[in-house]
Amino acid sequence: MATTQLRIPSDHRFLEPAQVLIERIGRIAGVEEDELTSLSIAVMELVKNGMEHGNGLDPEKRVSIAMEALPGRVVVEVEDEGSWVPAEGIGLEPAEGEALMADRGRGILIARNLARWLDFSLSPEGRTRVTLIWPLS
Amino acid sequence: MATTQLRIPSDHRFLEPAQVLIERIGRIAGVEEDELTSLSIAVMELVKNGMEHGNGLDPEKRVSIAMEALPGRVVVEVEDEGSWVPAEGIGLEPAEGEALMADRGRGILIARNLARWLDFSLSPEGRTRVTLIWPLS
Amino acid sequence: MKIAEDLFDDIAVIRLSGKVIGGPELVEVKEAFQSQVNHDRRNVLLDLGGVTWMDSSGLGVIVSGHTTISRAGGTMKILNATKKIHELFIITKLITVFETYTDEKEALESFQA
Amino acid sequence: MKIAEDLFDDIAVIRLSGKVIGGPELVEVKEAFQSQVNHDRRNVLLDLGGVTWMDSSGLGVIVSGHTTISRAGGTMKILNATKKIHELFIITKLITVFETYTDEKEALESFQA
Ligand SMILES: Nc1ncnc2c1ncn2[C@@H]1O[C@H](COP(=O)(O)OP(=O)(O)O)[C@@H](O)[C@H]1O
Ligand SMILES: Nc1ncnc2c1ncn2[C@@H]1O[C@H](COP(=O)(O)OP(=O)(O)O)[C@@H](O)[C@H]1O
Repeated sequence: MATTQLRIPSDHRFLEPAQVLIERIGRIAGVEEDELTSLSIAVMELVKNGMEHGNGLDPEKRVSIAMEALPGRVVVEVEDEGSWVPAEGIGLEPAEGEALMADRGRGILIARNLARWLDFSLSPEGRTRVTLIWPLS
Repeated sequence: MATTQLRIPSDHRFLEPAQVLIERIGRIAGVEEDELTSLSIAVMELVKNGMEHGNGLDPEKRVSIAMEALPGRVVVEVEDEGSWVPAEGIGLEPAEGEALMADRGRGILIARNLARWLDFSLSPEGRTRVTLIWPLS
Repeated sequence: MKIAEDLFDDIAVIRLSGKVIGGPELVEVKEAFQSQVNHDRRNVLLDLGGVTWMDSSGLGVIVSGHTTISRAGGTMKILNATKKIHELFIITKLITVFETYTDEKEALESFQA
Repeated sequence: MKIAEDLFDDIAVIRLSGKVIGGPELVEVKEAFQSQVNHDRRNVLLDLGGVTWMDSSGLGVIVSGHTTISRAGGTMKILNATKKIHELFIITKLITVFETYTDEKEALESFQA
């Protein structure tokens, strides 16, 4: 089965349609019914980051979401138009103390904890690409 | 606002997710609430043709749906991996007599009648491209 | 999409609901029509009242059901096509082929006439 | 997303429902918290029972509401976080900051204690 791909402008109004699509494609790919919400939360954290941090909410810039079902797993790639290299170990540990009450900074932590595997790279064109792997049971 | 694009494998299971997305993107683009169903019917006729006739339901081949909101209209482009040149005047008139009771052959007629404008061309790569224009009131 | 069936004397009412969008589910609808013929039921009322979405594939399967039932000497009529679906029957001129009703009692009685 | 408000004596119950997904609607939630402070209401119970989807943006706005209300000398507690949302509170360790309840009566009474 070929990859399903969605590209949306960096505008918050497109988040909900994307979330709905991700769950439906996840279902077709074989993700369990009660895991679909977690899948879409994890992916949408990355999509929102792409829109906000990668593309600065410029509606002329797009975020791409590619989903592919492979044996035993679904691979999701989220790309934006920036070229970001994250700090080592980003989102591995929850904030502590003062930082616990920050307004933001929980997206990657959540995506990492919900998915089995998260990886940051640059696409061949040098763009920020976050790869998420969702295991199928 | 940049174009929204969805690419799906040629498999009937992806029709419903695409239909849902088209209505949501149509809503964002300014299509009236009571026209969203007609919009999605028109576009899905083209998507189904791309899957079935253009791509022969080969799940490795994809159909692409691009939607862009322009002043006063939404432009939708549906592309498949074939290179089809339709007969002049296709889908302009409903079938008559015997042909009225055929199992198929109503898709383009319906798309043409629901949308304001339908056009067939080949993309720069030589692929079947159907362009549909939906007026915004 | 869901298919339900009711039987009123010798009239079979087939009720479709949800989205009739294509693929394997259309085969199910086809089979529902064929099954009436297999059970020697000649009066079929197709209730589209619960159908929220349908396109030309749905029309195709309805036309083919109509043909199957007519060939067996029966009649298929349509109940409660929503405005959007009625529009599809008009665009395709299929409105000239099907008797359509918006009242179930009236539709059922029409088979007796 | 929808926001509804109930007042029980001096306890404001803010009920969120639907998808809390980001963008302008988060500003609305923020304003709902601010409005409690403006009206001098210090006891706020946030009912998440109807929330079908939420991510870190939703958490962020809840944390900022908690801070706003605490600074004004008040307390915010959480009611009926679904299993999925509860999981987010655990992952982020916010569970150590918020008192959470699954029974509205009990939650309301806890402000009296
Ligand atoms: N796609 C991206 N492009 C650029 N920077 C990013 C991207 N994703 C995340 N970041 C950076 O990593 C930080 C942490 O991201 P995250 O954990 O999702 O929290 P939040 O987005 O709420 O700040 C962001 O604040 C941002 O600086
Ligand atoms: N994307 C396409 N690629 C190749 N042929 C097409 C395509 N779209 C339509 N056609 C041809 O045009 C005919 C009419 O299409 P349509 O009116 O949608 O009816 P149907 O698909 O039910 O046959 C099809 O049967 C097919 O031969």
